[in-house]
Amino acid sequence: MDKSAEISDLVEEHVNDGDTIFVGGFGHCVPFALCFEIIRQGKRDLTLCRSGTDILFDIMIGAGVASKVIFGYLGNPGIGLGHAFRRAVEAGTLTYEDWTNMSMILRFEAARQGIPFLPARILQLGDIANASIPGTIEVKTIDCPYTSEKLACIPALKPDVALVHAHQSDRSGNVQLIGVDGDMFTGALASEKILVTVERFVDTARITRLPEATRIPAYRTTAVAAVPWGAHPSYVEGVYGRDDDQYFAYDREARNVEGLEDYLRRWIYNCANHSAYLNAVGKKRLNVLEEQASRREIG
Amino acid sequence: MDKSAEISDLVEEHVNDGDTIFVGGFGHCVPFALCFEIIRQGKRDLTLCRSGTDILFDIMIGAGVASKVIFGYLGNPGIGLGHAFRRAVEAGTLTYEDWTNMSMILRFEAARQGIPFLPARILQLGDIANASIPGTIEVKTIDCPYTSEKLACIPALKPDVALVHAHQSDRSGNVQLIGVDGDMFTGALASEKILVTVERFVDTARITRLPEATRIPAYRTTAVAAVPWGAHPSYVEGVYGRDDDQYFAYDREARNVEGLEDYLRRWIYNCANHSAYLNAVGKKRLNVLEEQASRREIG
Amino acid sequence: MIGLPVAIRLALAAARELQNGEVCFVGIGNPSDAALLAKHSRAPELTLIFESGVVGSNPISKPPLSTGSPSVAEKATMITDGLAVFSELQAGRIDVGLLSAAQVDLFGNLNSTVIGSYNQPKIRMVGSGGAHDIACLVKRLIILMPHDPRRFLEKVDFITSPGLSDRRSDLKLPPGPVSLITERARFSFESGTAALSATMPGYSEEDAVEGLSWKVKKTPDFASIEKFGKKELEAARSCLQYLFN
Amino acid sequence: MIGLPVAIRLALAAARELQNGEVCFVGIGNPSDAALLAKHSRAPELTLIFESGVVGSNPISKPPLSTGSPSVAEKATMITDGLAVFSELQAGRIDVGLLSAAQVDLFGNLNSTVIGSYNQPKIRMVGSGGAHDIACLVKRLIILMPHDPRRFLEKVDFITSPGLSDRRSDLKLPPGPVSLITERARFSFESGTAALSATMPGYSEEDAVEGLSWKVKKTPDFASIEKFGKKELEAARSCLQYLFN
Repeated sequence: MDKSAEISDLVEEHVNDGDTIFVGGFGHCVPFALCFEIIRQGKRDLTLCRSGTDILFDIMIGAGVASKVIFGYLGNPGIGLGHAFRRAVEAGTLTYEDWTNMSMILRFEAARQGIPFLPARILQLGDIANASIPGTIEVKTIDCPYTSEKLACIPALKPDVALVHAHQSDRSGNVQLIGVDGDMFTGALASEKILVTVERFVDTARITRLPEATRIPAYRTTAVAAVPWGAHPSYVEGVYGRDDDQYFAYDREARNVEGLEDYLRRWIYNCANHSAYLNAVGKKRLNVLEEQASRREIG
Repeated sequence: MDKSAEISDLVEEHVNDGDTIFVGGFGHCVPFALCFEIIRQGKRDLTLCRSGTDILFDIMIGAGVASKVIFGYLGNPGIGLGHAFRRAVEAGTLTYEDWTNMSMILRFEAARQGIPFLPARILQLGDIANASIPGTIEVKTIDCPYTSEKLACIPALKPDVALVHAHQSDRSGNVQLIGVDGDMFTGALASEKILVTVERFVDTARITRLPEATRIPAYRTTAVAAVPWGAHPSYVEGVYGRDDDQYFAYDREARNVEGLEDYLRRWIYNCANHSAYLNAVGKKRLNVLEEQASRREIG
Repeated sequence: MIGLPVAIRLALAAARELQNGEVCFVGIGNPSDAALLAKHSRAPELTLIFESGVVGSNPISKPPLSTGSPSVAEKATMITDGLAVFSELQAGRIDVGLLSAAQVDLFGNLNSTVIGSYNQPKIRMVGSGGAHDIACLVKRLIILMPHDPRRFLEKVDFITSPGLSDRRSDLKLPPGPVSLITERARFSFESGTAALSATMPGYSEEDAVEGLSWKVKKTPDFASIEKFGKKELEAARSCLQYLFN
Repeated sequence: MIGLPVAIRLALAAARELQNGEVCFVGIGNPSDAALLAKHSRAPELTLIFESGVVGSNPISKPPLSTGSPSVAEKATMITDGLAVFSELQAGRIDVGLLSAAQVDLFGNLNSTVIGSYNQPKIRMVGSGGAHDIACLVKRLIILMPHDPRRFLEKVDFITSPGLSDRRSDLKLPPGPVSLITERARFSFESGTAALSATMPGYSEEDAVEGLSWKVKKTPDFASIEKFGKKELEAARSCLQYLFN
């Protein structure tokens, strides 16, 4: 079945207001183009979830498409706070759940396995799960029926939609990736629908050359669009490097509401689509990033 | 740290009588050479475990090195019964635990994750876990603290030693494989010690070309030996094909005790080591199997 | 038709149970024969999954002996691990599973563990493999059995893979077996026990139950299955050639 | 020595806590600086693991901003997923972890969640990331903090990552923090609270606790740490060059 589509159709047809959205990308292959399209289409009331987030979460909070976040880490990796997140929390305009990176991964893993929880040794000490602090999460515990140890029950989280950017796919939706993984496919495979952008389409014959690189089988892919540079300013292993400068720029600009709004206008609202966004980045910069890519090739 | 060693040292130094042994290889990369060495060295009282077994389990039962088996399937895949297993069970000389392939994988996965059990929906119907049938396994159940569903608790199984055959490794023990996986690395990573044979040693630089193919990181590898054809009569993807004829031959010969003993003498006791075994197989046969290999190359 | 080997006729009959676009969890033997045949005739977009972790398999070069055999992996679109594919099963994402066994009973319970008692068996067999897991978890279970009356019992000696059960809905498990296919007939489990719902081309109602100790009802929609088409027969000849020897 | 940037001195001090051949779970920033420095001086066979699923990492080409950054993956000997590496942690197979945070207290509790109250924070920070998980599960936890007295509290505002606790043995968790390293001193948690166990080259006991509200005891084996050697300083210059700007 041909699952190829345009990126705008992916969002229009498969992302609904109020959905719980797993955002793929653990530093690597962060689905910026897909999420910018969600912002452009003005989706509302989304719940965003993943373990360690990229600035994409902060941008989506700032753009007003998210009403809730469920996460392990929310900020600008290695640089600092999520400014929009911070403002929203401090103003009380956002619902949020603090978990940890491991517990978020286990939440997705439980959903991937089709079970309601996974036992774990974390979240039994400290304040993240602490009934005496209102607003923190509640985590049930059990006594192991074999060893009597006390264990935390990490509840499954099954997102409505997963957003993933990867290296390549055939048109039927066999999606391949090399490089850093994190919780990208645990979360994707836990989800009801999976929307994918890839750097390029390839023939199925190419997929079968390295079937170990297939991370989402065609029958699980809802729809897939070819969107080169769809992960910029994050990176795609062997294709282009990470645009660290953009992360520093976001840190400077998003410190106040006006700066954030300039940022959104410049990179999202004033760009009718992803091609316009790439024009705004500029060919020169893209060439530099291409030069920085590692010398690895998939399959 | 250099973890390379001779295959005889692997067994001599790291396999103890009475150990619980995970035997790698799900059709693919079955560690025949390692297990034949265990038989030659006359280890005793081993407990063998994995999900779906190859004839290797039956051979080890027949050779008297195993006193217990824990498994999902025990036979000659696609061909028929495990004759030595059948005789031992019917004679009451072997201890055995019937699980299922999925529950065995979950047992290893729980140990890999460092938790005492994994909840699952299986083993709540039928006779495999049925307290009213003596000798069948006991599986505790719990009510999910979130959904109240009844779930089976699949207990962790942490083997003392895992035996793995793979494509390549550096001398520090970064072990790589492509092709069918099954529970090979779930079981290996669940184990206390991991003993590995590989088709060849490569430089670490070669390992870093496809780090996604690394299945056991060096720090987990106990010792590794270069043993080309170490998986014969099973196969190694892209290196040599599966010697199906040997499986049919085993089915014919192991039907009675005398035939089995002939088999053991011919392929194990009369071969002082793996080179002698390969001579017994014959260069002609090996060439045919090499021809049959898929045209895939790792990294 | 009747001149074809039993295994071929069984595969042809079972292939009819599979719909194009479905995702099918496959075991070795009659099940993989039927799935492969379906894929190469009426259901080209059938996705074959093997418990060895192979997805999108198409083992046409050689009939695989093991779910980990080279032909299972050859040309597959994804190779992952066993945990991943059993997880798909447990999460309810696999449409259909095919199983065979040594014994079957009226409720679709299957035995592949022992003939006789568990502790002092007359014949110790291979055990569950993934069969129990598939029978518990797959959305639609199809059972394949050659018409051998000794293997059709009122009650199997040991329930390796559970059939229909009142407890399934409490346990939030799918309903279990939908049909039992022999080379002679299709039995449906809709009414709570195996009921004759169709005969295969060339077989009468009497042939369908010949020698069975079962008291089999007929379903209201009982019918004769239409003849296998040219495409199916050609696919059988090309994909399952080894069964003609 | 004192002329070096604080981050370098902190990395030099913390690198001393790592032994050759150990497996180390690393976060970004001071922790990865220290681990990288150790690997390129006293502990060449240190295995670096990042929560992004990268094992055997050696991010020397560029300091990574994210645990998923290109330099983390470059030349790594294994790339797997987050579940795999957190599983290694939970199974007790990781020797040592390095963490930093916004606040630390006498018991080694760490806060990276909020300044102020959880619901009405003065400053909302990034949250746990993998820090809570590492603090709970790693065999030996090393805490890295620049000597900034405002960040050393009697009690942190929010316990993101737990320090010492009586409940750890009941829960079968490892004992927690072993040491707290600043650029001025090493504090040991052996006696149940942070106690001064060593001063770094160039710093006195008074420097070590300057401005801290803590009532800090001295450990019986208190000593001055010997000067950093040429190899360590050279490694700092080559691996952590970016901190000299």
